[in-house]
Amino acid sequence: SSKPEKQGEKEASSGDVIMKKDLTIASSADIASLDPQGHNDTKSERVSCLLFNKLFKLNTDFKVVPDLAEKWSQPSDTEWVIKIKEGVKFHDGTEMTANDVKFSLERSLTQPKVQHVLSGVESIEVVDNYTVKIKTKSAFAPFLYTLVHAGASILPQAYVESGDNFAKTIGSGPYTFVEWASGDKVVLKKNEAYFDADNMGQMETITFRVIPEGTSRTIALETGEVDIVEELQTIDMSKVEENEKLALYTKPSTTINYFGMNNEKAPFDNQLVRQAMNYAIDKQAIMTVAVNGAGIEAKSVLAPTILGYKESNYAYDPAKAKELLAAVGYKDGLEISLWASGDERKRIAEVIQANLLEVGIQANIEMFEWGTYIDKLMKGEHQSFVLGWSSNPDPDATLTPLYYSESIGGMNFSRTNDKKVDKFILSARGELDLDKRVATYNEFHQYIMDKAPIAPLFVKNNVVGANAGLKDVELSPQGLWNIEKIHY
Amino acid sequence: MLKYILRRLLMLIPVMMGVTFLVYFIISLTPGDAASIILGDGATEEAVIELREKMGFNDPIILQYTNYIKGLLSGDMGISYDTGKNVSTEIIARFPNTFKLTVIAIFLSVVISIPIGVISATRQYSIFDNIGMILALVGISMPTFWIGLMLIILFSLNFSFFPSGGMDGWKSLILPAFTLAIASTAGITRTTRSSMLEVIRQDYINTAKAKGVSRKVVIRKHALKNALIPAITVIGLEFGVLLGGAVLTETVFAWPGIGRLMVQSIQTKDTPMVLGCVIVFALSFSIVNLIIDILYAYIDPRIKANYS
Amino acid sequence: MGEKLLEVKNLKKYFHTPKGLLHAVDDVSFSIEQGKTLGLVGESGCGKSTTGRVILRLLEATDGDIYYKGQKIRDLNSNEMRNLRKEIQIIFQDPFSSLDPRMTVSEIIEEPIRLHKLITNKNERFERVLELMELVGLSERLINTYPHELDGGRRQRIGIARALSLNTKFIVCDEPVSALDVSIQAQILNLMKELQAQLGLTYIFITHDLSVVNHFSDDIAVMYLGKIIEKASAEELFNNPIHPYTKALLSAIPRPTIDKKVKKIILKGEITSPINPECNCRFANRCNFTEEICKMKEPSLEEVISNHFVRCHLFKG
Amino acid sequence: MNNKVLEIENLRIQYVTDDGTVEAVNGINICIDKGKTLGLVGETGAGKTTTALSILRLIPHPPGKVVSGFIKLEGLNIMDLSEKEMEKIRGGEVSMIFQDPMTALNPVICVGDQIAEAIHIHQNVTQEQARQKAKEMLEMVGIPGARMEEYPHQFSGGMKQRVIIAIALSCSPKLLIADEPTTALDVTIQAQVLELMKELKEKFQMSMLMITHDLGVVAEVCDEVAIMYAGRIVEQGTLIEIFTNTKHPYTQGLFHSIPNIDDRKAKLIPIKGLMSDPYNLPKGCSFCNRCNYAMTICETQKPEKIEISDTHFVACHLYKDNLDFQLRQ
Amino acid sequence: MREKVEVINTDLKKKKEDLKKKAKKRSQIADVWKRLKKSPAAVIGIILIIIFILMAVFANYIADYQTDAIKMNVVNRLQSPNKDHWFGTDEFGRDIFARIVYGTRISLFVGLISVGIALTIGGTLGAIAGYYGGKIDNMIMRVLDVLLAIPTILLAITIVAALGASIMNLMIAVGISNIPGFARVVRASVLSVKDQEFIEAAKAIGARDHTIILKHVLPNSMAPIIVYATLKVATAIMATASLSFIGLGVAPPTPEWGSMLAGGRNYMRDSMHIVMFPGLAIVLTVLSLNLIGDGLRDALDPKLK
Ligand SMILES: Nc1ncnc2c1ncn2[C@@H]1O[C@H](COP(=O)(O)OP(=O)(O)OP(=O)(O)O)[C@@H](O)[C@H]1O
Ligand SMILES: Nc1ncnc2c1ncn2[C@@H]1O[C@H](COP(=O)(O)OP(=O)(O)OP(=O)(O)O)[C@@H](O)[C@H]1O
Ligand SMILES: [Mg+2]
Ligand SMILES: [Mg+2]
Repeated sequence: SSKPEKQGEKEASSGDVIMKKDLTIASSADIASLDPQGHNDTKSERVSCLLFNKLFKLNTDFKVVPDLAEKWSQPSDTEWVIKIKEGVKFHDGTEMTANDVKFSLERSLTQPKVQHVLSGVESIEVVDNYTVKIKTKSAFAPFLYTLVHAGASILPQAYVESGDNFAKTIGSGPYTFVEWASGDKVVLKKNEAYFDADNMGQMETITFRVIPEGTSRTIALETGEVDIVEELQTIDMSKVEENEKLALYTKPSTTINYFGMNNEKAPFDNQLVRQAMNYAIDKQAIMTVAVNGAGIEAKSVLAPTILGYKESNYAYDPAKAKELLAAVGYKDGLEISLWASGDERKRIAEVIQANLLEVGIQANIEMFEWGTYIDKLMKGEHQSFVLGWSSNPDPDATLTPLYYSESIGGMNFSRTNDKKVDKFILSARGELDLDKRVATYNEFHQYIMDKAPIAPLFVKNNVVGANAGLKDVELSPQGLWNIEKIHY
Repeated sequence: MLKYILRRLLMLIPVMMGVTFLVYFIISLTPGDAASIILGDGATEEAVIELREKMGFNDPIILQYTNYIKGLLSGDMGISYDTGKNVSTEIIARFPNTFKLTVIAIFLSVVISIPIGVISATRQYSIFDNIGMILALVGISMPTFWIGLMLIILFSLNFSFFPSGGMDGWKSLILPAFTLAIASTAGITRTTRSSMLEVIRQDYINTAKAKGVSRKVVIRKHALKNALIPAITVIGLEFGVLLGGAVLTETVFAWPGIGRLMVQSIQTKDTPMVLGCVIVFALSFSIVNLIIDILYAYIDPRIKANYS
Repeated sequence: MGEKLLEVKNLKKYFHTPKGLLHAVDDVSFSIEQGKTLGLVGESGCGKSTTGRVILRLLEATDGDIYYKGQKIRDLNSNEMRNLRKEIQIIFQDPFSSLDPRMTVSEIIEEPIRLHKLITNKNERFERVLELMELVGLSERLINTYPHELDGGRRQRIGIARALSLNTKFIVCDEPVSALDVSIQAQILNLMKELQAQLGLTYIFITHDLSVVNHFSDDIAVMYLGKIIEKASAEELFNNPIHPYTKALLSAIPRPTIDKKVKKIILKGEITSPINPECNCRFANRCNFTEEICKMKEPSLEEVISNHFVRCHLFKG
Repeated sequence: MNNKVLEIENLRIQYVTDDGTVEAVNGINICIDKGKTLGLVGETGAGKTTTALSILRLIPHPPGKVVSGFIKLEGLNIMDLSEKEMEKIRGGEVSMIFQDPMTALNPVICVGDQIAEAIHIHQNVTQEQARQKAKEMLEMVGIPGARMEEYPHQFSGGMKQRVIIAIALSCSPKLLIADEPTTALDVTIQAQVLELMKELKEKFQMSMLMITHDLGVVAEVCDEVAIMYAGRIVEQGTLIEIFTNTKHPYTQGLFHSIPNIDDRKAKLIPIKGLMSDPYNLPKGCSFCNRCNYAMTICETQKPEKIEISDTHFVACHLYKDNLDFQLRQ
Repeated sequence: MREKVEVINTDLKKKKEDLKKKAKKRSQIADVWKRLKKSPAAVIGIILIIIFILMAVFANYIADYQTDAIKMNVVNRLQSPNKDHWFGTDEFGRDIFARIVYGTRISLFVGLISVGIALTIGGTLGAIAGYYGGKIDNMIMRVLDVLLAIPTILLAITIVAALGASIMNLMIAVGISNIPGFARVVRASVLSVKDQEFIEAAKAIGARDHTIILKHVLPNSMAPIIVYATLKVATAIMATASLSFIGLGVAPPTPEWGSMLAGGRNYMRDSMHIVMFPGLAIVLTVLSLNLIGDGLRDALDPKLK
C-alpha cells in the first residue's frame, strides 16, 4: 500500500504539452524559518529539503537511504562512522567537509526547536576530511532515522558563522534560495551544480505560495495559478478528480488522529470505560465528516505504515460499549468534557459527541486556541481530547513522547503510566535486531490496545491536487515528496 | 497648526505605552508558556525551565514589561519566540501589504459610498434611496470571509477576471480590497446621507440656490464639502475597523499581511510579535486619525482656527 | 427705600478659551430692592446672561460677592444652595430649549416640587400643578402635552410656572420674551407684571429690547462688554441718557410710528472681542466722541446725577 | 407702461405632510411698483417666507406645492419657466436675503468666493473679474476688500449680514426680497444694516419686498404695508394708511401689543389667544377666535376684500356694510 | 390676560380624577410606539425581529433540539433543501432549519448581551466624561483611546484565549471591544445635550448631578445611542462569525449562526445552502435591527411628529 495511487489516470491531451519550467506549489502555511535547525514543521522541512542535504533521507516507501553519506558502519552499539561523498559543493561553491558535518550536528543540539532531535548523541568526532564518528549515549536502534530529520541537515559552517542569519540562505541542495516574501511565497532556483546528477532538479524555479484558506487553494489550482496544492481540502477531491486538467493523488499519511483520555481522571482511569470508548466511536462517520472519507480507519496507536504495527480488533459496537459502561456502573450515563482545537478536530469532536450520546454519555465540547490547548493538555487539566500525531517512520518517535511515563507533563497527554508499556518502549528502543524489534512492537500493540489509553480514530490520507500535465508527482506518507523530480 | 500636529504626535507616546502595556498584560493572562513554545514539541522539561529562567519569564510582569519597553525605546522590538525572526524586520516586510490593502479598500468604499450617500440624500425616500440603503445594510450584514469566497468563486473561477489570491500586480488587489471595502461602505454611505440631509436643509444652501447656482453645483460645491465633515470621521474610524478586519480577508485571499501574522502570533503566544503588530496597528490608526483631523482643518476653516 | 434683596459686588466671570481669557462679566455691582425689577440691557455677548447665571450659581464666579438677604451666596455649600434655590429661580430666553422635550407639561412643573419634597403626597402635588397652571393661564387639558406640541407663548408659561412652583421670591428673567411674537410677548409681559404684583416677586429682567425694558423695569443697568456703563431708574435713563452708547442704543430702536422720527445715531464698528480686552474704555473704538484719554485709561462708574451712574470719561461728577 | 415689478395673483401654496395639509399661503395678491418697498408683516407661521420663496420658485417640493395662482416678474409669468431659465432669474433679476446671517453663509467657502459666485453666474465675466467685482461689492457694504479671503466664522453677525446683502445686490437685481434681514441682529447693528439697505436701494433703484414682524422696521423702510395672517393678507395699504387709519382688528392688535417706548406707563393690550393651528384653520375668518369684534358671520364666512381707498383694502366683515366703521381705541 | 380655562359644570373633582388618570396613561413609550408605527420600514423590522424572537422562544415547538438540531445523521449529510429538510442538512446531516431556529436563541442573546455590556460600561464612562468634561473627560477618553487603538479582533482573541471559548466569554470579548465606541457615541450625544438650557433649568431647580444625568441628559441623548446599539448588535453577531472563522466560536454542537456560517464555508461551492441560510438569517436580523434603529431614531425625537 505504499505506492502512490494516482487516481483517475489522465494525461494532458497530447496536443497541448505544457512546456512550463516553473512550478508553483500552494501550501496552507508559511515556512517558519529557512534555517533547517530553526523550525520543526513540515512546511519548512519541505523547503529545507530542497535547499539542504542530510546524511540520510527517506524514500517514498519510508525507508532510510543515503543522501550525503557514502558509506557507514557501526563499530559498536553506540558508535557510528559515516563517510560523506566527496566533492559536494555548497551553493557558494565551497566544498562540504566533515567539519561542516560536525559543526551542523553539534549546532542542532543548541538550537531550541531541534535540540531534541539528536539528543541521543554524545559526541561527534572528525575522523578525516570526509568522515565523522558519532557516539550515542546508549544503544539506539532508530538512530539513522533521527539523521533524516531536517534538524540534522548539513550546513556550511563558514556561512552560518558569517552571521547572515539565513537571509541569503546557502545550502547544498538541488535548489538554491532566491526569495522569501514573508507570508506570501518562497522562491527557489535550480542548482545547476548539484552534486547528485541522478537527482537534479527538473524545474527551473519552484515557488511555494501560501494560501491559508482551503477553498482558495483549490480554486487557485483550478484557475491554473498554482500547479500543485499540497493539502487539498478533502471536500474538493471529487472536483479535482472530475476536472480534465487536474489530477488527484492520495496516500495514507503517518498522521494518526485519536481520541485521548486522561487515564488519571475518572471515569477514564477505568480500563473498561476506555475500552467502551473504543467501541462507542464510529470511525467511519468521523472520517466521512472530518475528511470526507480520505483516510483509513486507525486500529492502533500508530499508523499502519510504521514498523511493527499490529492492529487491534475493536469495531463500532455501541451495544457492547453500553454493556461495558453498565458493568462499571454507568448505567444512567455520565457527563464528560471533550476538548478540541481547530476546525477539523472540532468536526471530529462533534461526531464523537454524537456517538457518545448514543451510549448515554454527554460530552461537552470545549474549544481552545492552539497554544492554550497544548499548554492545558500538558498540565493534564483535561478529561478527554481530540488530537493528531504525525510521526517519524520509526515507532519510537511516537511511543516515547506519547506513552512513556516520563513524558507525562510533556506530550503524554493520555497520561499513560504503565510499567509494562515503559518496559516495552525501552527494550524496543535498544534492540538493534530488526526482527526482534518488530516482534516486541507487535506485542506492545496488543498490550496497549487492551489498556486502551486512547481510542485511535483514523489515519488521514495525504491529498494532493496537481495539474494533470505534471509528471513524477510522488507522495510519501509525509505528503508531497521529491519535489525536485516533478516536471511537466 | 504645526504645533498642534506636534502636540498630537507627543500624545501618541502615552497612548502607545498604554496599548503595549494592556496587550502585554492580557497576553500574560492567557495560558500557555512561552518557553515551551520557543522550544517546540520535543522539548524536555529541564530545557523549558532553563529557558524560562534565562528569558526572564519568571520575573514579575511589570519587570518583563519594563524590559520590553527599554528594548523598544532603543529600537529593538525583540525576536519572535516562534520563528526566531527579528520582529521589526518581519513587520516591515508585512505591514506595507496590509496598509496598501486597507488604503485601497478605504478608497474604494469612499468612491462607492459618497456618491450613493449624496444621491440618496438628494432624492430622499426615492427608490434609489431605499435600494441604496438596503444594499448598504446587506453589505454590512455579510461576513467578510463569505463575501470574499463568493467573489473568488465568481470573478476568479467563473470569469477569470482576477487572480484568486496572492499578491502580484494591481489585479490581485481588486478582490480583497473590494471585499474589505464592502463592510465599511454601509457606514460611510449612511453617514454621508444623513449629514447631507442635514446640510441641504441649511440656510446657506437656500442662499446658494437664490444666487442662481444650479442644482448640481449646489450639491457639489456647497453641500458636499460641509457634509463630508462627519463622513470623514467615520472614514477614520472605519480605517481602524478595516485594519483589524483585514485578518479574515488576508486569510481568504492569501494576502501576506500583518493581520494574519498577528492572529498566528497570538495563537502561538508569540508576545514580541503580537506586540510588534499591535504597535503598528495602533500607530497607523492614530496617525490616520491625526491626518483626518488635519483634513478637517482643510475642509472646515472654523476648525482650522481652533488648531492654531 | 425698600430693603435690598440682592446685592452684587464686583462680580467677575472670566472664561478660559483657546484664544485667551474671555472677560464675560468684569466687575459688575448692583443691588435690587424687594419687589422691584432691575432691567439689564446690552448687546449680544455683553455678559447679561452670564451675570444672571453667576448670581444663581449655575456658573461659579471668578471673583466678587453676591448677597441674597444679606447672605453670601458664594459661601453656601451645595445643600444650602439647593435650599436657596427654592427662593431664587430663572426663566430662560428660549422656551423651547429650556424645557426637557421628553417631559410632559405636568412633569416639568411638578419636578421642582418633587425634588425638594415640598409636597410628598402625589395627589396634592397634582393639585398644586393644576393650581400653578391656572395661575399662569395654561388650560388644564394641556397636562399631558409635550412642549414641542405647544407654541412659544404657552411654552414660556410653562417655564414661568416651573419657576413659581417653589417658594419663589426672586427670578432672573433671561430674555423671556425675545423669542416670541409681539402679540404673545405682550401676553407674557402682562402676566409677569401681574404675578409680580400678586406675589411680591423681585425680578432681574435681562433683555436687549429697550422698549420692553422700559415698560417693565424700575431700574435699568446698561452693559457693554462685561461692564455696566450706565445705571439709573428707568425713567431717568430714558429721559436723560448720558453715555454715548446708551444714547445710540435708544436712538436705534425702530419706532412703530410715522410722525415722531428720531434722528438715528449710527455707530461705526461692531462690538470688539471680550477676549483679553485692553485697559481702556471698551466703547472707545465705536464711540463718536472718542478722546485721547478714552484710549488710555479705563473710566470708572461715577454717580453723575443722584442715582444715575455713568462710566465715561466725558461725564464726570 | 407697466410699472409693476412683481405681481402675485391669487397665490395658494400648501404643504402636504403626513399630519395633514398646511394652507401656508391662501390666495394672496401682491404687487410692487418699481422702486417701491412693500412690507409684509405677520406673526410666525403667517406664510411670509413661503410667499418669498415662491417668487424664486424655491418652495421645497415635497412637501410644498403651489396649488394655484401666478407670479409675474415684469410681466413675465415665472410659473411657465424652465428650471434653467429660473436659475437666470435667481440672483440676477430677483435676490433674496435670509433671516439669519449666522447660517445663511456657507461656512467652508470664503466670503469673496461666495459673492463672486453670483457674479460669475449672471454676468459674462471671468473668475478673476468676478472676484474683482466681489471685492468692490464688499467695500460698498463697508467691509475692507482685503477681508474677502476670510471665512464667515471670522465675521461678526452684522458683517455677515452685509456680506449677504453684497451677494444679493451683486447683480443689481430688479427686486430684492429681504426675509427678516435684521431680526437676528442687535439694535445698533440693525440700525446700521437698515441704513445701508435704504442707501443701496436708492442707488440701485430696486424694488423691495421687506418681510418682518417688526412694525418699527416697517415704519422706517416701507412705502406700502401688507399685514398677513394665517396665509392671507388681511389688510394692505400705504404706510400712512396702515399706521394712521388702521382698519383690521388684527393690525390694531399688533400696534397695541408693542410697548410704547415714549410712554412707559402705557398698558399693553395683547391680542388674546393664539394663532390657529395651521393644519386646521377655522372655516370662516381665521382671526375670528382672537378677535374682540367677532360676529357670528365671522365664524362661517371668509371675509371679502373691501376697498377703503385705491391703495387701502381690508378683509374684514366689519366693513362689509359699514365702510366707516371705527375700531375702539 | 389669562387664557380662559374651560369650566364645565359637572363635578370638578371627578374631572380632576380623570385628568390624573390621563396623566398616567400617556407614557413616553406609548408615544414612541405610536410614532414608530408610522414608519413602514420600522414596522417591517419589528415584524421580522418578532418572528425571530418567537422562533427563539418557541424553538421547542418548531423543531426538536435533540433529534433535529444536534443529532448527527451522516447518511443524510449535505442534502439540498427538500421536503423533510426545508433548508437542507449540514456536513453532519443535521437539519439546518432546526439549527437556525435554535441558533436564534444564541445569536440574538450574544448580540444583545455583548452590546448590553458595552453599553453599560462604555455608556457610563461616556456619560461621565461628557457631562463633567475637563480633566475627567480627558482622562477617560485617553484610556479609551488606548482600547480603541487595539484592533478589535486581537482583543477578542486574547480574551477568548485567556478565558476559554464559551458563549459567555465570547460576549465579554465582543462587549469589551465595543466599549470605546459606545463611550464615544454617548459622550458626543451627552455633549450635545448638556449645553441646552433645560439642563441648566434642572440645575436651577436644585436637581443633583446624578438626577440630571439620569433623568434629563441620558433620555435626550438616547437617539444616536439606540441607533448605534442596534447597529452594534448586528456587528456583534457578525463578530461571532469571525471568531468562529479563526476557530474560537461557541462550543459545538450548539447551533449558532456565526459558527454555522464559518464551519460551512468549505462546503459552499457544492452545498451553497449550508452557508446561505445562516447568512440569510444574519442578514435579516441585522437588517431588521437597523430598520428598527432608524425608525426609533425618528420616533424618539419628539420634535419630529
Ligand atoms: N461657557 C462659556 N465659555 C466660554 N465663553 C462663554 C461661555 N458662556 C458665555 N461665554 C461668552 O461670554 C460672553 C458673554 O456671554 P453672555 O451669554 O453672558 O452674553 P449675553 O449678553 O447674554 O448675550 P446674548 O444677548 O447673545 O444672550 C460672550 O462673549 C460669550 O461668548
Ligand atoms: N417645509 C415645510 N413643511 C411643512 N410645513 C411647512 C414647511 N415650511 C413651512 N411650513 C408651514 O407653513 C406655514 C407658513 O410658514 P412660513 O415659514 O412661510 O411662515 P413665516 O411667516 O415665514 O414665519 P416666521 O415668522 O416664523 O418665519 C407654517 O405653518 C409652517 O409651519
Ligand atoms: Mg444671553
Ligand atoms: Mg419666515
